[in-house]
Amino acid sequence: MEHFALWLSAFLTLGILSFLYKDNPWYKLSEAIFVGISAGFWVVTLFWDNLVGKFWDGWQDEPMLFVGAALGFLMLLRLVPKIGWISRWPLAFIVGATSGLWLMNYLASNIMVQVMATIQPLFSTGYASGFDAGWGAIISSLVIVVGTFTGLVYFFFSKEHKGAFGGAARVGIFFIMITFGASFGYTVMSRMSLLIGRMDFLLGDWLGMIG
Amino acid sequence: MRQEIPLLITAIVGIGFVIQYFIPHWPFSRMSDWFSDWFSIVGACAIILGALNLMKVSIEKTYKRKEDWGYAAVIIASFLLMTIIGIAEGRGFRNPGTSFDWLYNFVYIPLSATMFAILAFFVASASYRAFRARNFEATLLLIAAFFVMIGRVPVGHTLSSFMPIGWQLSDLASWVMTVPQAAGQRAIMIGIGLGIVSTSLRIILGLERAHIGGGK
Amino acid sequence: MSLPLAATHPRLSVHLFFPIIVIVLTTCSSAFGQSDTQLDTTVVDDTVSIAAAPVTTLLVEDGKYDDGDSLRLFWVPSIDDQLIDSKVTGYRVYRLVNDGAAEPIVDLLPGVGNYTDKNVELDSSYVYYVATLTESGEYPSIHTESISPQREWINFRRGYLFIIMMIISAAIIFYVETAKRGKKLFVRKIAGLEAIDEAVGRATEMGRPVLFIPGISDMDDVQTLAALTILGRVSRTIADYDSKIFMPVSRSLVMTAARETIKTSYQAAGRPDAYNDDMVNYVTDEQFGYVAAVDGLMVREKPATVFLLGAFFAESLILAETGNSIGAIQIAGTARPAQLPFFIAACDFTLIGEELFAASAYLSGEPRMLGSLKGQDVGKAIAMITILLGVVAVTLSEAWGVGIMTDLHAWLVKVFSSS
Amino acid sequence: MSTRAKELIALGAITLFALVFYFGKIWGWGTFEFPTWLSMVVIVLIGLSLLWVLILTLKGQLIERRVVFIYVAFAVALPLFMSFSQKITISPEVYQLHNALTELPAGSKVLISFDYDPPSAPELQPMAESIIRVCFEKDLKVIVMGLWPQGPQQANLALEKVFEDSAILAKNLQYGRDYVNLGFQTGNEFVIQRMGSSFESMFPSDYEGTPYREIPLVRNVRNFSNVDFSVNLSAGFPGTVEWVQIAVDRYGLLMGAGNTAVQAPVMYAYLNAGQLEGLLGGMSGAAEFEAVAGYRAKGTKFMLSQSFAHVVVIAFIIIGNVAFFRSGRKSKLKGK
Repeated sequence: MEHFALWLSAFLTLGILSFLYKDNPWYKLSEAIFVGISAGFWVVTLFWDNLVGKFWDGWQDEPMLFVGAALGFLMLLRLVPKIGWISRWPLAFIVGATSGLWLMNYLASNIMVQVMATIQPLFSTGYASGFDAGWGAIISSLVIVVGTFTGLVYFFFSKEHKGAFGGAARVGIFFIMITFGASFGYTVMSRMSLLIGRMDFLLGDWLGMIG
Repeated sequence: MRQEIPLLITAIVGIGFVIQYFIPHWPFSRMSDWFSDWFSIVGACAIILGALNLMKVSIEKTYKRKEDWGYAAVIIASFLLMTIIGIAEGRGFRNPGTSFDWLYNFVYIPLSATMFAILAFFVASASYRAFRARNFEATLLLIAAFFVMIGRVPVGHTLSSFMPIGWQLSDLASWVMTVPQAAGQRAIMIGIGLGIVSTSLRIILGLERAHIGGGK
Repeated sequence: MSLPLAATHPRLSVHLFFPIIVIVLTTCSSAFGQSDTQLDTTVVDDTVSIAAAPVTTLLVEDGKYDDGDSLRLFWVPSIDDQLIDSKVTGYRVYRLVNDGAAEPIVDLLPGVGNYTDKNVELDSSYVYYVATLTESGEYPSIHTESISPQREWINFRRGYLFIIMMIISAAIIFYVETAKRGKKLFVRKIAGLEAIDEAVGRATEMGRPVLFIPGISDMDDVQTLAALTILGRVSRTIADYDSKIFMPVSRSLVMTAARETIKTSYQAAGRPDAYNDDMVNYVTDEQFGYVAAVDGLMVREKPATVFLLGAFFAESLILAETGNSIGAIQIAGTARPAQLPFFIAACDFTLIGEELFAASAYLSGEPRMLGSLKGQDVGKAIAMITILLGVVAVTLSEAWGVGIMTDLHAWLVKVFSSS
Repeated sequence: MSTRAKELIALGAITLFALVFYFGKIWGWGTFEFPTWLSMVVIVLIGLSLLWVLILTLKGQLIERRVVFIYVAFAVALPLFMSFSQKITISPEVYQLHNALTELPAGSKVLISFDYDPPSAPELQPMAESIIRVCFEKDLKVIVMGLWPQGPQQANLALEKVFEDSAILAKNLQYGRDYVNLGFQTGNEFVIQRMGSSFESMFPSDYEGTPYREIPLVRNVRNFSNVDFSVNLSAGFPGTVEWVQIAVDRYGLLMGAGNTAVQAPVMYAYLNAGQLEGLLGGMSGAAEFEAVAGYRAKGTKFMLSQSFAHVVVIAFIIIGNVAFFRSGRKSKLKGK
């Protein structure tokens, strides 16, 4: 069984990799297995964790769970074409709740916290802040302020990017591009790590060529 | 009516969830907890719709012997296999040693990890083909990427070991990450925050309504 | 970054200053004759016994702005709680519920001077005391007064946040109303959005379908909602042009919502008969299973135009590169900064962050929708002014100690940390 | 020869290769390691072939995607057979996390949330292993949980790995007293929010089904205020962003994070704002942490492949750009 398991894993791994060459039956087979198995995985997981684990085990302690069950039931009415339109209600509910919830969360966490974090002294003579008043540090803090400020200018919708405003927006896009470059560099690293993990499986676990 | 009720629900629920942020008193204090529970229950019900849809499409394809119908049959078989085993295993379906766990470890994981790893190849081909210094902005992107990529691996250290401490490639990489990168990131995050506030508000006010079937 | 210092600093100060405070306080309390018998067990000379002084000035208060579910305890740590060679191994908080028996509720580390009990009920009354733990035993403090938790209706700590929210919301609503009254509002061009009609038109000419991917998040992500609002406009164009659209999705709820969206657009275009449910199909919730399937679909169906709008994770580049390899025009957008560089590299047009959320308003061309973008700009202006003001204030105050600037900075900190 | 025949030959070759080495493994061939001269030859060959690609590209012949793919495959696979030692420079945010952990008094409780699944394991698993190891060495108590369904399984794998070390094994750590795996709970960010008031409500029992109250380690842990430090290992949503927004911002939890390299740039904003106490980014973060802690584990070993891959990607960017400038910036431009 152990041999079979390893070979099966390797077969599927190579099947997916074969897509790099071109679309082919090996890939199509792996893809079909993947779609079927993973859809099944999620059906089973959601069934046991959410329906049974959350609702069935919990409704005695928390009767409000029935609201969720009711919304879920209304959702399932889609299966009855005549009254399928009722499923818009739970959808409307979810859309409303998501909007309200994230409106506040993003306002508090993204906007407020990030604005606050940008408010740092450019330089300081006091010891108390622990701030090093070297030129490098001053330049760095200036760059952060300028970058954040001009980046926001770039996103302004109600003014055309012209003149001084356009200049600021251009500086802003420079910073955004640097951000993307850094993200890209970091991502390359991450993606390569994944491939290393797979190679470690193929050459190590499967074929036993490396330690 | 079919349009007004969903809009009304969205508006009331949306405003309720904004208000709950400021009211610690029951029941407002519990609202976000409840919503998380409700959402997971609705999600679990909705996946039935999804699974039925997947089955319907695949069965149709197999039955009508459309192109590639064999693969559709494989989808049906593997879906049923995983679902039946998982439901039959009972609550402990995830425990080590179950058939579900076996399928998970030897089928699901290799497939998922390999699909993820394919990215490494695409990253390289995109680098070769698309990352061109065609203007100043693109050049900046490339330079930043270069410093981060080279500065984050030991090779970078070897290449720049003659430089004074603080000016080596790894230091430059750190500086790029913590200063200009963070600044750009912040602008993007604040912008996104405002975008979400505005979009949410449009939805709550009923200006956006297509997704609940209430177009003009 | 002054890492090690920041990490140790607070604890250091606790251990330097608390003994002094404790000495002052214990002296005061004994001077006023409030010292209680338990103080007798305190043996200050630690060579004699391992006994330790109990904590002093133990206070309990109702947790502010909560649902009556917390009580907060403060105390001054034992005088024997030292940084080096401490006899104190920790503190144990005891609780008496409704005058019942005392039971321990939590053990805390040395140096800790407060605890929030979040396991309390509204109608009960609570009495606490804190025992100092040593190797040899426990040395309890005096009991607190009996207290019952209170619930509050409004969280005043978030008052400023409320005001900021109201200002931004009011600005958005104000501009929406202004626009409704027919005032023309200018909104700059967004390149990716200008291209949508053209991209759909191209698909029509080539007789190939349009592929729309709404990201892989569920309906509880605003990015997905934004993607669906854009889908509303795009599918309207598709209905008008009589192109074909197909949309594999990875969440069942998104499938349902997307079907409603497209159906509505087709109805609005006056072609309800051209709509059918097969335009939107669920594949699987699994991220890469979904990607494997979509990749296969792309290669086999060869869409002329691909929209990648919504919340994308690692799959962004797989999708975008495959789309690129089949020569499709690609319009992408997401609010996940880590994925944007890949979209920029592999797609023809990319909506960056906030532009994704602005898209549906922009595409609608309706004045009131454009008004909401104006309102958003007010928020940005507030953020920018605050940053400038704050940086100037804190710099002047830190470097030259300008008093008014210190006050201004303190006020800004208060306002912007009210979340 | 037709394409079909070539494809079949390639397929046959792969199968043969696999069979030979698989049986080799069974017969006990052991592992392979290139001698230094061979490693050098390989490196030179890769370098020369890249030069050849450059020449081709300069001549105006863009090489095919698949050739690029082959380079990547070799750049990652071959270094796994090599054994160079390389110096690792440690970033301040890695020190910060290590310090935060090692400065905790013995007996402190550390909450580690495993918010990732097997595909991200190459990056996050080495981090998990060395973080848990540092905790055990410093006699910290470890509470493990997951917001991703597969998280707790990864945690168990990491724990198993850590216990392979005899020094740790000698400590005779006991499940339930020194470490515990609370398992997975659905609800994403809302789980964090509710843990703010009660852990037990979210984890009525642990991974093995023992009721929460019966586990000595967590019996008195009611919410975040009873946890001294936490580490979040995250590969996406829900992950560090949610932990910071809820547990750190609202409940004042002290938290360090290990992220996939992709997530990490976003986290620097939180790191600078003081919302994070240290950060490990990607495999290099893992290797750096191993270096600080004085281990030599997988993170360090994989870094050589990582370096190679980076060099190849950079080489391709440079080649692409050289060709672009040679052709007078006229080659087909893709929109911004």
